[in-house]
Amino acid sequence: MRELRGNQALCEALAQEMANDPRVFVIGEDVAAHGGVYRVTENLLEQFGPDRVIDSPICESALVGAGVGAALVGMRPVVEIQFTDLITIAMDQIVNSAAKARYVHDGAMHVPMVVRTLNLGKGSVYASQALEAWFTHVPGLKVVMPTDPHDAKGLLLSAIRDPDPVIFFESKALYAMRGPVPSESYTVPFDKANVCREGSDATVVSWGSTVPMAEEAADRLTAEGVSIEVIALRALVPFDRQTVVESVCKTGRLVVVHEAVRRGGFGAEVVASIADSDAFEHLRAPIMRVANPGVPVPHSAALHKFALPSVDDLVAAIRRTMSYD
Amino acid sequence: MRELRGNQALCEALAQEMANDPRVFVIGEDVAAHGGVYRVTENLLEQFGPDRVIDSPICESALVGAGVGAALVGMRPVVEIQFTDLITIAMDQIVNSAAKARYVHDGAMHVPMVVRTLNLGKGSVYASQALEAWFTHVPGLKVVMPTDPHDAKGLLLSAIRDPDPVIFFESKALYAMRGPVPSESYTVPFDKANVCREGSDATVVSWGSTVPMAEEAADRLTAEGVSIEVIALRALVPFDRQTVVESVCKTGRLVVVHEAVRRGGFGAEVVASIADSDAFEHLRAPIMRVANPGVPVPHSAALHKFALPSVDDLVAAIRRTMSYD
Amino acid sequence: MLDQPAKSLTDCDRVEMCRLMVLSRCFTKQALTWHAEGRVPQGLHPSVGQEAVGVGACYGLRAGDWVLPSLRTSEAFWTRGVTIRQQLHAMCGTAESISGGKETSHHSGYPELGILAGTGIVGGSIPVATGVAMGLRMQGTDHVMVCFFGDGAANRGDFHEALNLAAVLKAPAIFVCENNLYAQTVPASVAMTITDIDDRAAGYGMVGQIVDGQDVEAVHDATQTAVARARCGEGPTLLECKTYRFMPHYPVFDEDRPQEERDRWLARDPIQILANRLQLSGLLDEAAIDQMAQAVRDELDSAIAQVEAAAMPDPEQVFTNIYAIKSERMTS
Amino acid sequence: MLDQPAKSLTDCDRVEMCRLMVLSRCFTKQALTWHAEGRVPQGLHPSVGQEAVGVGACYGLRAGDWVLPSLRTSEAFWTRGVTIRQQLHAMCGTAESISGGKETSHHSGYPELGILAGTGIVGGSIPVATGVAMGLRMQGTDHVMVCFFGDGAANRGDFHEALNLAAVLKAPAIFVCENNLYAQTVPASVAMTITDIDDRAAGYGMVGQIVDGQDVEAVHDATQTAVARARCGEGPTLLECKTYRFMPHYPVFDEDRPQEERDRWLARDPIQILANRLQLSGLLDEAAIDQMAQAVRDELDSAIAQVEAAAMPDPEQVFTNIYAIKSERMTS
Ligand SMILES: Cc1ncc(C[n+]2csc(CCOP(=O)(O)OP(=O)(O)O)c2C)c(N)n1
Ligand SMILES: Cc1ncc(C[n+]2csc(CCOP(=O)(O)OP(=O)(O)O)c2C)c(N)n1
Ligand SMILES: [Mg+2]
Ligand SMILES: [Mg+2]
Repeated sequence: MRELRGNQALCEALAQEMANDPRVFVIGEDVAAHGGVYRVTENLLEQFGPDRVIDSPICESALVGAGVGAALVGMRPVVEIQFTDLITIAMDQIVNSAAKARYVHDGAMHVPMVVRTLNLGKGSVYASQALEAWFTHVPGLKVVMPTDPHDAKGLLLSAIRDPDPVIFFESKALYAMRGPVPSESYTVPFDKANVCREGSDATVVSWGSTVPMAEEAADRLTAEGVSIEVIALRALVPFDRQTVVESVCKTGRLVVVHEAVRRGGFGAEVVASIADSDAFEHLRAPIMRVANPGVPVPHSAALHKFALPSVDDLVAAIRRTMSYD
Repeated sequence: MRELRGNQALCEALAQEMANDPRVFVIGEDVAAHGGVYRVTENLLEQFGPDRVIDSPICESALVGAGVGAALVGMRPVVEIQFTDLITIAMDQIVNSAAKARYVHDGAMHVPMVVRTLNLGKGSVYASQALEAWFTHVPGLKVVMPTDPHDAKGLLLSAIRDPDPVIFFESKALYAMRGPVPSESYTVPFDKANVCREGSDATVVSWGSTVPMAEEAADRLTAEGVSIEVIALRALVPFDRQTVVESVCKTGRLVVVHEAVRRGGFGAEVVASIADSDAFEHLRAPIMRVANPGVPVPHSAALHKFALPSVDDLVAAIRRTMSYD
Repeated sequence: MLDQPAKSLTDCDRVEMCRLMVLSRCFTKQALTWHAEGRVPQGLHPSVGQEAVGVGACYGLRAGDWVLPSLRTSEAFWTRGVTIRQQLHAMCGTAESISGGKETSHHSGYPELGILAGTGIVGGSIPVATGVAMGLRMQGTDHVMVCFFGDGAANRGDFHEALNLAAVLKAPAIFVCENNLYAQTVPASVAMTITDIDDRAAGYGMVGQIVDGQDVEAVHDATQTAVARARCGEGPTLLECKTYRFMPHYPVFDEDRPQEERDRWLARDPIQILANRLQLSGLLDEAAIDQMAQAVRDELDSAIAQVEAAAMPDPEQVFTNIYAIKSERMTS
Repeated sequence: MLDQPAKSLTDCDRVEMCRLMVLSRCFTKQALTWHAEGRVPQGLHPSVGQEAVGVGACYGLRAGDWVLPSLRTSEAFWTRGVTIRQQLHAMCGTAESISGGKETSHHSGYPELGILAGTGIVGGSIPVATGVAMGLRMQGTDHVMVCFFGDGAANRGDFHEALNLAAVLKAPAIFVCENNLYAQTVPASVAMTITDIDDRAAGYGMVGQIVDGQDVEAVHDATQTAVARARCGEGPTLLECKTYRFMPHYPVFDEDRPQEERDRWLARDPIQILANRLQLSGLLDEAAIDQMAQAVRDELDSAIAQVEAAAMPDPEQVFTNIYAIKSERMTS
């Protein structure tokens, strides 16, 4: 099958859905004439014109608020926030205006909006935060985090068609990753985690850009005769708890890996949802988390690797869990 | 000992520290002439004048940002955000400007600022959120949540004297609660949880306004011969993990209760930190969480009680954990 | 540049606007009394003294237009046709409330009447209004959005971002600032160094206008001029309506405002101003106004009886309409 | 109202300002080359073409005054005395970098030189600047805060909230807007309908002034007038410096700006403008300017050698200075 990079797959999803549904439009900084800092909106302006591909002032709060308003009257806005650190500006509009509109209108109005943003990793203090956990804590929002080009396209199409607000986290790793992408329009559902590989000794749960790490760790450990089941969550909300529970019932061991800070990360939610599940009695080892240990991601290359979880960290955690029986 | 209500205890802490340290000042909406919507800043204007007790425009983002700036040059701002739902406006300033200033200046500058706000509960959709979990996910911030007037005063004094930014969550229940408060100035450290009562069958971890619920549940179960250890966290960051681990090693059972939404709440972090601790092998039952089940807090009295955790819910969860052995 | 005069008001319109203001005031006063007595659980942010703004700005809007009231603009609800009973249901959180008990009256939306629910975050509705207007324009309609907010909200970042965005998008929005000189207890003179929020319009290259907010006809005419401009693609307008809140911000607030200021504004009661004019024109006498008020009180009495007898929402309702599909997976 | 004239510049000052602009330009061009070659890991947001703003506004500030540069105001660093070596250390993230490798050069602070680190959030520094100014005033000093930001930042809510707050607090802040007509690739003419950001000052009751940002002496004089006002308690000023970025926003950006516009602005090179004046006054000839540039290049060469030989920070540094006390409890 034809291969695309992640940013191209996302761009194709936008273009196809804009062609398919006149209600869809794109708004954000540098998205129109420039085609997006990471080329995710490349050529959309040429194809769909300035009424549907809009370069905006720098105003993240108003951008999201305007997305909510347009969605309420029947449009399907796709709002770009250039990177996750900036979503801090738009929290009120996301948490109060977007997430609660269906509820306060008791279903008579809803907000079919997508907020696309970029969990950067390896940037610097203000361009490397991974804040997906915050949004999982807010009823009314869905939280999606694709790993590869195929899912990126299918999940973005699902997100745009979704009747509720979706926070859609992309990554630089995704933009650069090449992979097979069907050329037609297709959707990938949020609520089915991807069991990337099956295994029997331990379960690793990952999402976004830590999925390739999990696979590499699994490769390494397979060589040592340890069989790892790798689960990639496509969405954190809805969270495919069932798949994780079933896996842990089988393996008895769980390690969760994410790029975000460990304390208060969604990894804690995954752990907690297993600690209160049928899998509890099957647990043979403490549940481990591998994540940012609680530091801002610093500029110096000599330092930033210590802020982010590595394959080595993950392998060490899996070995630790295997030391119990 | 003399009794005060929580809001009076907080007010006394502010007055004493303003008298003690000329760098301390208070800024927020309605805090000066009016003395605060909940009278936490009552009479401070009269005592300390308009340069140190400042009524501000409605501008939560700039308020926190200005607090950061003043703190950087040596002041000790106490910024009031009228309720937690509004802190969504100030996230950039809290997460980027406040939390990371010490780091990017490599310790040469720091932000001794307190942001006081109100986790409301039982208000309505936009005035009832409990968002403490978000802040625990951000390195650089401390997160404090007093339960009773005694701790409120001592923790607020610790917070003002703390060299780092502290997010200080108050509650309506705290404001209304009466309790003994020493009249002199004293501090309560953040990092020692309060073991409100000792017990041997199960541990309940609570904070803020769920502590009285935990005590009531413990009372009820004691009558049935079940012995509950109730731990009240005074701060979520720093989190007194050791006290919880030791307790669970003893009891083998853990229930965590909070008012915030369960998914992504700090309860998950408590569970996860136990699931990866020495207490793991002592666990005799799945770990339960009792919390908002994932809904906005609605207006109607007929509904909002179902959005918030109750003593009944907590008792049921403890019974459930006791059913394992 | 369009110079089409505002649709002029007939005598009937003027009497109807008077009735709407009377309705609003009577409702507010009665509902506050019932709240104080514990009969109605929700308090109100009383708009007494400010009735001309919401009535004047909403009167004459068309089906398909949208309004976004502030937490104080109860007149937007009356003028667009919400009934006394509906708002009482909302206040009491009954099963028949428009939101099924989920929201208070002031944060309720009535989509069929073109009313969106605002959030409790002061200023937060302004970007949403910009987006609604942008959406209406994208859809090729000539509908408009009228958004209400206070002087306090005009100091919020969202005001700035949203007005600028609306200006560049030529969004058909009318931003109606109800400058009642206070944000809760903080005087506008403490919260800004300017007297006229209108001074900010120029910073967005936006048409701005100061309007006598006590004169419902002036508010109506200014709004209609702005609406006409918006309908034909000439973009948004900022209308600053100078007004005054005759009562405290909310029942629990005790407020201490200068007597001279109060007296000056109490002398400019918007209902009285219009009523005087209508009396001079021989359209209405005092008895007619009393009758209007009496009709409201009668409706209130019958409505409260119905509302008090109404069922409360089923507990299950707390879990509905969080997402399109109610799902275990979403709430756990 | 104070009308104290700005401290006038001596010939020495004018030559020194020229040198600072030359330093800034040479540094930027060399560092970008090294970045392209992979020798320096960090890119720069080049200020080439805009040097007069940062130099003019910072020149003549006193010890105890603070500046908060934007991500492009590298001149603030040079003018306040940061060395080439220091900024190269910061770019390369060595152990000797002022932040211990934690931050890039543009987000570094040099507290002893009165420079605060800005965040990467456009506009986010403006409220912080208001707070610094407020703090300086509370402490009874006559120090001031000079805050830099772009035209794009002027559309952020934080600009609005912070300028309004500064105005009501009479904070001794000078808000220097570097209007270079673009925010990344988006022209200011797309992002706002006004031409002059100065139009917004009136909305805060603040003194505003448009300044020729290509004329370092004009920037200096306007700033000093604002500084003098701020020092004696007369409050903040908004200075809009009209300028132009001669290079793309950041190395990875390919930009397509109108040739006519580029030509017009390239003809107004701030270094050339001052150099011409100095030549006319006989203070400087072309050779002298070449010498200035050569001195910078020499310093760059010796500095890069030192920086490349410098140790990288110890991994432990990633965990330091998150909190006052490094504690297991805090990072787990
Ligand atoms: C962002 C925000 N800050 C504070 C509050 C608390 N609050 C509710 S109403 C109000 C005053 C609003 O004043 P204004 O905008 O002038 O409207 P008015 O009430 O006078 O009609 C405040 C501060 C809030 N709801 N939202
Ligand atoms: C709030 C925010 N939005 C977007 C960005 C991405 N970004 C970085 S620089 C920039 C342009 C800033 O333009 P301007 O304020 O005019 O300053 P200039 O770069 O022209 O000096 C943008 C959009 C950001 N860092 N912060
Ligand atoms: Mg007001
Ligand atoms: Mg610019």
